[in-house]
Amino acid sequence: MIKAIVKENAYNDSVTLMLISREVQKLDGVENVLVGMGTELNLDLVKTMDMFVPELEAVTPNDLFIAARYDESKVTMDDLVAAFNEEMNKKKESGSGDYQPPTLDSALKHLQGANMLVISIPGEYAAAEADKALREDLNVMMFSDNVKIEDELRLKKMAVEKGLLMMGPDCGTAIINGVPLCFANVVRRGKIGLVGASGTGTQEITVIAHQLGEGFSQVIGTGGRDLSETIGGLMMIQGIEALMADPETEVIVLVSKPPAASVEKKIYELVKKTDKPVVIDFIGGDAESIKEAGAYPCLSLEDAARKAVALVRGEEPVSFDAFDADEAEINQIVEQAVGKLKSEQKYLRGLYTGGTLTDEAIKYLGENHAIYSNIPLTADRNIKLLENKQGHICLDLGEDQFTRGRPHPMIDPQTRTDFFESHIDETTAIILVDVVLGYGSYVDPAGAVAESLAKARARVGDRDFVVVASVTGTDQDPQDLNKSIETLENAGAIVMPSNAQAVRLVDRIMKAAAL
Amino acid sequence: MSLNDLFAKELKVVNMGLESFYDDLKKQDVSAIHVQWKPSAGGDKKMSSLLGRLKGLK
Amino acid sequence: MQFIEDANKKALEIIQNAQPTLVGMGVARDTIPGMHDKLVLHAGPPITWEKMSGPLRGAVIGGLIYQGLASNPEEAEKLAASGEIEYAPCHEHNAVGPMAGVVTASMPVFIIENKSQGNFAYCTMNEGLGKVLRFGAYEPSVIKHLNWMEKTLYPILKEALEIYGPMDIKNLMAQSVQMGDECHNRNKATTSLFIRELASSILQTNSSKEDQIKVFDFLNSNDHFTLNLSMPAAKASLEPVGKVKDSTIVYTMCRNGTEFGIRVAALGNRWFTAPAEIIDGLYFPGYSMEDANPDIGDSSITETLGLGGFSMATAPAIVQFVGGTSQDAVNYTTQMYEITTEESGSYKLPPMNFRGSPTGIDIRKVVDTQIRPVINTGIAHKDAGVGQVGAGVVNPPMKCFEDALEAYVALLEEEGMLE
Amino acid sequence: MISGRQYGSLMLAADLRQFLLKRPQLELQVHSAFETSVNLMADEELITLAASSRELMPMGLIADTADLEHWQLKAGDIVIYSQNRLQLPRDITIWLEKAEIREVSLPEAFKNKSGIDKVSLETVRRKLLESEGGGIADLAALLPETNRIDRPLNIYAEYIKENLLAFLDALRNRDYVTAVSQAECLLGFGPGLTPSADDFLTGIILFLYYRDPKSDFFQEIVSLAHRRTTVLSYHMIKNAAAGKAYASYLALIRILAGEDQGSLETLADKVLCYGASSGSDFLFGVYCAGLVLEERENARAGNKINAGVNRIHN
Repeated sequence: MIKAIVKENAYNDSVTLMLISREVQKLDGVENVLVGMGTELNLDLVKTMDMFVPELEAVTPNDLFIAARYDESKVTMDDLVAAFNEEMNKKKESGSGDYQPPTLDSALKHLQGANMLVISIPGEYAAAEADKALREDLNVMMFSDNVKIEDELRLKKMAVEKGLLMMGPDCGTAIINGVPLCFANVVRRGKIGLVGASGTGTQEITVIAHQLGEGFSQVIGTGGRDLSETIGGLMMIQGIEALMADPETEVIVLVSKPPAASVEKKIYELVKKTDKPVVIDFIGGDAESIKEAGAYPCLSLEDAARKAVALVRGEEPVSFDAFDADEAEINQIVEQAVGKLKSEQKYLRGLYTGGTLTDEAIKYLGENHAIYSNIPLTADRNIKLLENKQGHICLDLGEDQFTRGRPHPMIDPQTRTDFFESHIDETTAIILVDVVLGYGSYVDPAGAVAESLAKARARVGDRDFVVVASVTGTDQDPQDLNKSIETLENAGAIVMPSNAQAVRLVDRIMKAAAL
Repeated sequence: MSLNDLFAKELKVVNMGLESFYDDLKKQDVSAIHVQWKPSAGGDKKMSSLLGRLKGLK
Repeated sequence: MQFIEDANKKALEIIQNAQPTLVGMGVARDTIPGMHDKLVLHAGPPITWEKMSGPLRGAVIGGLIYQGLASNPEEAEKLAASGEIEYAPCHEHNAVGPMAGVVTASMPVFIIENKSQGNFAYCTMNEGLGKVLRFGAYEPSVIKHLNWMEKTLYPILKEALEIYGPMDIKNLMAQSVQMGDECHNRNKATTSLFIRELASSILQTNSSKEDQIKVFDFLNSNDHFTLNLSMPAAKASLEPVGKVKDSTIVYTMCRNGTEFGIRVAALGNRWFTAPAEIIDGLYFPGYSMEDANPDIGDSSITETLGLGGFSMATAPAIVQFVGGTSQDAVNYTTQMYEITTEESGSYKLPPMNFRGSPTGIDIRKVVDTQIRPVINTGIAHKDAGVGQVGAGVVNPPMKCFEDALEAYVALLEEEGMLE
Repeated sequence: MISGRQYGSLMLAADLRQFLLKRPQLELQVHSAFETSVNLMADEELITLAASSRELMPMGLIADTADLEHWQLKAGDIVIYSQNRLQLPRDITIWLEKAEIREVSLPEAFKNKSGIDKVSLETVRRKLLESEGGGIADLAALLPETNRIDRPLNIYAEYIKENLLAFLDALRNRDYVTAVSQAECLLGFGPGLTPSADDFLTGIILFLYYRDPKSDFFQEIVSLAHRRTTVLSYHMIKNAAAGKAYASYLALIRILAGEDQGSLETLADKVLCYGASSGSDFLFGVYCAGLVLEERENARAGNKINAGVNRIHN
């Protein structure tokens, strides 16, 4: 069967032209494909190959033609046309019919009773728009970063005065009235209220609590700078007060990097005032002062989730720093892992997309091992000090220094893909990764990791790595927790139920293999 | 007004910036609207400063 | 700043309360202020003969021949270039004209009075389609038709209007807007209503039956006849705004085939111009953008009032010109609310749940949102006299509004109104 | 008196400047629009607006923007030139005034009439054989005939083989009549918006233009191209016949002709990146021109020796 399509005056650069012919040639059942401009000689070629058909009669030199000989039983003209158009039509079709106003003012006219502005425009403009919104009594979630700290202070003061939320700048995660905003997982509604200054930390706690069967009343983000001296924890305090007053909330969870001393004090004062149990994970913060405030300190994000769940159920919270799996099983995994390693394989490679998850990993592993990072435990472990990658590395790839203008690695996996290329080699023993699901995140982060692993294995030939992963997600997330776990396990990864357990396992293996 | 008023209401979101955030909300049938945001005067510094002066700014 | 808002409120009151009324007809020479035999009025902002585009030149040539100042095109062209002829925008003589918009002293014109402000506006009678002066045609048949309009059509309509008395054009347009007209590119309803209103008066004129029949046939054959009433009606409604101090409302948008020009209340008679655009629209079979003349005509005065493109939603019949669905038309209109100040109290748009049309273009909003007014317009062939080659949607160059804004701020500075 | 989005220009081709100086007001029509370049037609001339990532073309302009897609130009759109600016639809303006004027041809023909060394030709050939343009450059395997490499040719190369070799023979023998008639059998052949054979001829013509100006049969090829191939190809060949091309194309030829030092390798690599096949097919043209000229020179040298021998005998 021979067919031809003609695109009159349909121009495309030769690169695309070649792509087309190659794409189409690939289709099963296609014997021969010719693509070109309709010049006399090109048509002669078509003729000598007995591929000339009436469709080509009227072709002119400025028309593009594609002629194909193929086996009808295997492939249809539609397939060819589809493959053809896929390459040809690069035009983006215009958006949906519903009206998209140019300004906030007019948006408020078109959406009666709007009460939340989610803003992710460039930082230099974000403050002004947030200002307008607060004046209009809208709550604000600001994903934009690079906002001046003076502006943040001014906006948050206004918000507190008016009893509004001013989440951010640089706030990526919140769940208000059950609605996940920006980067958030689909978790059931429930009795736990959370205020978080750290995005993926918040996500980790919410998904684990969900997996344990509990849910959340409100999840409020504050943005990373909220607990600094300058901002003074305005939003965290505002959030705690709201959760204290909220009838739906029975247990309050706070998560953040260690606050400025003065802010820490304010928060403890406030916490003393409520009779609702409060769980606090100031990652690596001082446990004693938390206890003094009558709150529950935590060993990890997972521990925070478990304690909150216990408290909601009226059980006495017990610290958890073990594994779900029993010791025997863990030991077996460790043994197998160690057995796998060749003598040249000496180093850990932690490639994280979530900031707080990286933080947790480094805080734990850094105690017993020399872990180099862009957010090191101690200055002498700064990644810049490590020569030609001869050491253990654990990176937060979400930092601008790595994304180089690309979207955050949770949205676009390319950055981590590149680091698999540049940082995984014969000397790599253990690969430690996080996989963050939920709205906002990439459609298939697990798949991206699996792909990178396959490539890396191909590169190093005879040997294999120990791959340890954890998935921050739920069965109701668009990407689906179980599907992601399956993808990773098929790619030969050991998938642990939490980042904390993944990190713990890595620690065991490193010790056992004396890395 | 206090935050707890918000907790009692249906969340209605105005999204400004990344359209994917808006799409996610639509998928969940959250009532939301997307702003085709442009910087004032399309980012033309001179024009936006003129506009600023008419608003009585600096 | 409050004083700006107050000024604009005043401007909008003038527009909302305007009472454009057709009070009669007369000859340009006797009615249009400053009109004389060597003066040729044209559409758009001021322009010299050298800079005029094909259709406008053609219309001037035709006008001079019609006026008897030249006996053939060559003579006319020489005269036109001689410097002996004075050119001025219709807009600077309380007049408006579609397309080339050429008015010479002997042409009959409609007289519109804005009863609420007591100001007047003038416009010639619409010639119909085909080979017509407003598209720059000047061959004998065109002049012959103009003479028929002067000798037969004019006297009958003039007399009929005297019998009928003052006709409330605002009311006429308000009705037709609910009948699918946007009063710029679609005028079928307005023209029908006009004929219905005037029929008996025409029959009462003492003129021959044949002439009366000719008049009815002509009116009936020309859907756009009342464009030449809605234009001066809009002009009369907006003109007084030009005197409102400190107001940022646009009261003129027009094109001369070379440049687009706007005028803003606070800046009085100052023109802010930029090159007129070629229109990306629906071209009649056999024509394409290569044939098009840049944007031309005073008819965008209807958009300035909030009709035309601003009321596109109400005129599904012309949605095809925007190459789209009725949803697109609704979106066009919805978008125009972003750059206007109020909704018309008189012109209500059924497809917008009877919202008033977007009224009072504010240069601050245009520059701020970068949304430019949308104008429905006919497209003239770039060569004189070929006629209309299509219709479509066009926007004024942003530059006009940016320059105006700059001048406005400068003005306030002079007046010490800005710190 | 401008509105809307505005762009500056980085470079303006000297010939385009001349063209525009003669035309204070000009209406251009978009002929074709790509991601990084837009072709405009006016007065039978093809004018190319390109993004900052691209190299300046003859009759070309480099705009100060990385991607032209957001201009949303489509074939048939009208662009107005006046007062040192281009007015695009959708209220986009490109200012020419600040553009740096660049020559797109070399000031004079090559002085050096010998000195095409086999080594550089071999380098180019190696590059050609490595690159898989998918065009007719495959034929580098067969040239020089004295050193054929047996490997399968793609459809296009296989099909055009005979004509192309015949064309080269004609050049070798300075038989320009045959050359032209053979060229007619090449024009417009092969894949690509500028079909491979056209890129090949461009390489040939450009080299000969500077190295052997006497061989002035180009104009005939140009007029053939007018009806035998695409508008873009026609103008590319027309420019070559006037000695005009991408700066890197010209630089490459200078080095190959021993007019200039510099890294042949890097330039060749750069050129190979143009289009999918265009770069390699052009380089193949240059290579063949080089071969022809080199063989001619040796032939000439050979004749001299024979002449000497004869003299002794007489």
